[in-house]
Amino acid sequence: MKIIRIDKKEWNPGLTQARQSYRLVGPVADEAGDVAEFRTLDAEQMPDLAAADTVLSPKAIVYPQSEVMFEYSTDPGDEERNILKRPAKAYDACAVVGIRPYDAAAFTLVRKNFDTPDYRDPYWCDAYEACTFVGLAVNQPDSTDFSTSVDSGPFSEKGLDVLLVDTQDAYLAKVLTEKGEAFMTAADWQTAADASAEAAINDLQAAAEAAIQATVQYDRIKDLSILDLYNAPFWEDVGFACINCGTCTYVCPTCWCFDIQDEVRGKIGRRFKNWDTCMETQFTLHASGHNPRGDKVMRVRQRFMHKLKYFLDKYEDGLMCVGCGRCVRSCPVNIDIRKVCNTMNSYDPEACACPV
Amino acid sequence: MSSYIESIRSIAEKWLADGDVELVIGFRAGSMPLMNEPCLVRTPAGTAQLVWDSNCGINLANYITGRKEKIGIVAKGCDSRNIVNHIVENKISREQLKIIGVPCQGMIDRRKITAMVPGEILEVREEDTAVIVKGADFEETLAKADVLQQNCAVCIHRNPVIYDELAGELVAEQDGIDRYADVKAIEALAEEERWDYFEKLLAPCIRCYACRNACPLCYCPTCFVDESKPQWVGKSQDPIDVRTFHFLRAYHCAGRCTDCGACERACPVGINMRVFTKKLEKDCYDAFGWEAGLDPDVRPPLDTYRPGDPDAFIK
Amino acid sequence: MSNPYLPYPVRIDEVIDAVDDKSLKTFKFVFLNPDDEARFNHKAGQFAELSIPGYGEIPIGIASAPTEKGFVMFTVFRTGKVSAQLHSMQAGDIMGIRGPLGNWFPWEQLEGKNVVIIGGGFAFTTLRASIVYMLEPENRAKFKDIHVIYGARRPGLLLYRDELMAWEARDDINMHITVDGTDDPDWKYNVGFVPTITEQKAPQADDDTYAIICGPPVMIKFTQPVLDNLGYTHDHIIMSLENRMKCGIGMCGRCNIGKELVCKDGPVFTLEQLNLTPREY
Amino acid sequence: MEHMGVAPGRIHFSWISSAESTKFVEVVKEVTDAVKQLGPNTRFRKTDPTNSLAKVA
Repeated sequence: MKIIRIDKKEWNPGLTQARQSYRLVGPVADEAGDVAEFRTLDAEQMPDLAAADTVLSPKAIVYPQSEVMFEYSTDPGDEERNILKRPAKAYDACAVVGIRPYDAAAFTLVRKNFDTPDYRDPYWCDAYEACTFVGLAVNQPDSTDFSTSVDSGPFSEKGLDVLLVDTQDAYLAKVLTEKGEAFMTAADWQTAADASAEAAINDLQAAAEAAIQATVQYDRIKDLSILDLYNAPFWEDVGFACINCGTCTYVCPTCWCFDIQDEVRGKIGRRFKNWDTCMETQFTLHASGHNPRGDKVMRVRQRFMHKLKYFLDKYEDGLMCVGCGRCVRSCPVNIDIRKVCNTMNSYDPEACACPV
Repeated sequence: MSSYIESIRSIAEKWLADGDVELVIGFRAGSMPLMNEPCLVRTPAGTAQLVWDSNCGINLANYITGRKEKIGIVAKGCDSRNIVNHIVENKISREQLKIIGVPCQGMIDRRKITAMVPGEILEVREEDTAVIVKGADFEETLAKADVLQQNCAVCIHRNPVIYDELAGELVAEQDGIDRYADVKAIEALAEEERWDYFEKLLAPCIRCYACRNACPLCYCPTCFVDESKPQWVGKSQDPIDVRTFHFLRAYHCAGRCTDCGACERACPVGINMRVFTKKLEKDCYDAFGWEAGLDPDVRPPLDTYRPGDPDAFIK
Repeated sequence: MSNPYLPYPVRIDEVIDAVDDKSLKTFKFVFLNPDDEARFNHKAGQFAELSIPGYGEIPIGIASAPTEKGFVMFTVFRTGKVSAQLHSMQAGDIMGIRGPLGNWFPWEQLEGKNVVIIGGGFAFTTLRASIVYMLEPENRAKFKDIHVIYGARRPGLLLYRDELMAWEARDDINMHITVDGTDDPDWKYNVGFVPTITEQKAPQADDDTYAIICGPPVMIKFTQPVLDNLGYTHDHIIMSLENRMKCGIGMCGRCNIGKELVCKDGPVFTLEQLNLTPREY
Repeated sequence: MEHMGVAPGRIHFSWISSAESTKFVEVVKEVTDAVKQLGPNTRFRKTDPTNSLAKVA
């Protein structure tokens, strides 16, 4: 694999060069400096890599919180009335610069949901396929980061096209795919790093991985039955504090649930796909008034079971979690997925039926 | 603080052991600094997990809604006022509750304190009027007064207004503070500036409804934003729909809000939506001399009529 | 691959009051583009999303059989925002249908077997599709005895009454129509709840007999022990579930029961499968 | 509403009994006149669909 050295002096000129063939997306801090987010950069704007740890995951790049699926006329005089059409949208090449490795890994998990042998969600897939992911390795992981125990990590290459490693005066770029190669060419970053680069990256990686103290175990979860875990006595304790806001699901890079809503303004109607959350009562409410997950503890259980058990069983490819720690940091009542995962993993249905 | 913890545990333990209550709602230590987790304890032994410090900002009155059991609950000043609200609004009876009152000296604003230090906070220690925070490569001593949630800084009801037992001595209430300086600053703006102010304020909103769900007043079985017949508010991210949610929610809190700050604290993107509710709180105070949640036996102004009520706005 | 969220445009061809209290209407739709009908090509037991621009979509079981050509038919209970709007629409109006979605009753497995259909209330739609499909001359020989136990609260609430009566008159299907109660002196069929009638009329279980059940939760709850008593094993009891749905294609995440998605892995499950999943329906 | 920046002239409160039809007419006229004078509202309006109907299916 090729390692390119990008001197920091070449950074901005390279991005400016790349703009000719890519729409650039990167982290941007707001004026107050605390709610950074990934968005399309303005013409002269450079990604603020110091703000790469965003409150919200960058999933909105591919999957906006609110997206128009169809437009239609509701004008009684229009021949095309009530005929739905997908709005024209150009899915031109987009480079996501500074995305964290776990967030790129998250897209590969979410893809299992939107790109299936039976159906392909064209909105998600078209946007995803247009992206080149130029990731930035995490040199100093946050204390809530547990990515190394869930098949990701601060230097994980999963889902990335290029991995940038910040070495103070330069970025060392591991070029991982052809898409990555094309982006490096477009930015005109061609200087091969010298022989010491690989060792330098390995050292930083080892230090970052060692700095991650938080871990989860899930080796036993796959052998426990769905019903045993579902009926386990610990859910009331896990879910008590939950206020059923959707924060954990909205900040999460791997939560993909959505709602479909129609809105009409004047004589033009639009059908939207909006992020939804399994924490919300309405999420499963039947028109009859019956609600299969009517109780908040059931909804908390659904979220954790989906991420840590159903997904695991369905795809046999790990958890639906990349360990970014966002839900841990953002939960207003401190419900901690790491604790829940470990509780599930250590559950022994034979041993004890007593509440924790 | 540690004496508070001991009293809370021993009162809760006794109530559970004597069968005075079936469960106790309190806080247990969080999994990270500056956070505690609301918890429910059903056994005397379980009370050992109860804690108290300046990171108990969540309003526990939120957790009594709809419960049928005899409840013991830990309550600081604002929690107790919201419990009074629940009693006034016939959501629960006083007899169903036993309250451990906790005189409060304000809760720490996690967002604010995080922004004051150079790195991630890994350890926090509280002393009387100081908070000592440690990170991987720094240690700083901050004055507690500088890191309080803004609503705590202007709070004049730190002591619980109802309780069965106290976890500590009552504290002196703050006086001589301007509680509505922030509202007045907005009032002073021109109409257009006010519009822009709120537009900017709400721009990061992701409509997760954490503010609503953390609010002990927001107990409606179906919130107006979730209604589909009729649908009052659109569900996309249109800024007008976002604003409609926020200002209508504030109206629903008029004459009820205790400015406990739960909404602002819960917000993942740091919106201070209290500027909506505080305006109404101020108006209620100016027009009716009313402060919510002080007395379970007094009806609130919006469900009583007095001949002298101001009516200049009616033409 | 085409856009799975894009409905086929259809015209409402006919609207029929399905019961006597106007709570249910039957809609026949015709595809605006004739090729779409061939693409739709459903199997009995599947559902589709009825899509009304400006209002939204609702998942409804397909009531017409695949063997009925030239239209697709749905019977819809008026309950939410979309169904209320649908009830106010008329022949000639344009809307959309997205589907067919989900799985279907296991027709290949049912060949050469006895089929006992048990339905209640307005959950009879895909069962109607199934009966019409099985009674089709080219199909009837593929199945052994067919029993149908169908009940409603009173005679006026039975769906597809004319067809029920016509089936009563045939000798290649055993009909057991019932109502919870009636004061109609001319009512010549059964009176009693579906579980009771099942107990009296359903054949004893054997390896060659399958039961298909659709109905309100309370009916299912009390019918299941009856089938147990008659010896039906849980892999011979086939059920069709309902859950709140949006996408209908397994993506939006709300209709799951455990790891199964009702919209894509279902709606048809055997009781044996359901025994392994949380009862979140 | 005014605090939030909606123009004051756009919000009116009145107490009209079901018997006071003349007052109702007067107030409605007064309100509509006042609002017309202010011209089209620019704030608190949802954005119109930006794209004209697209031709891509």
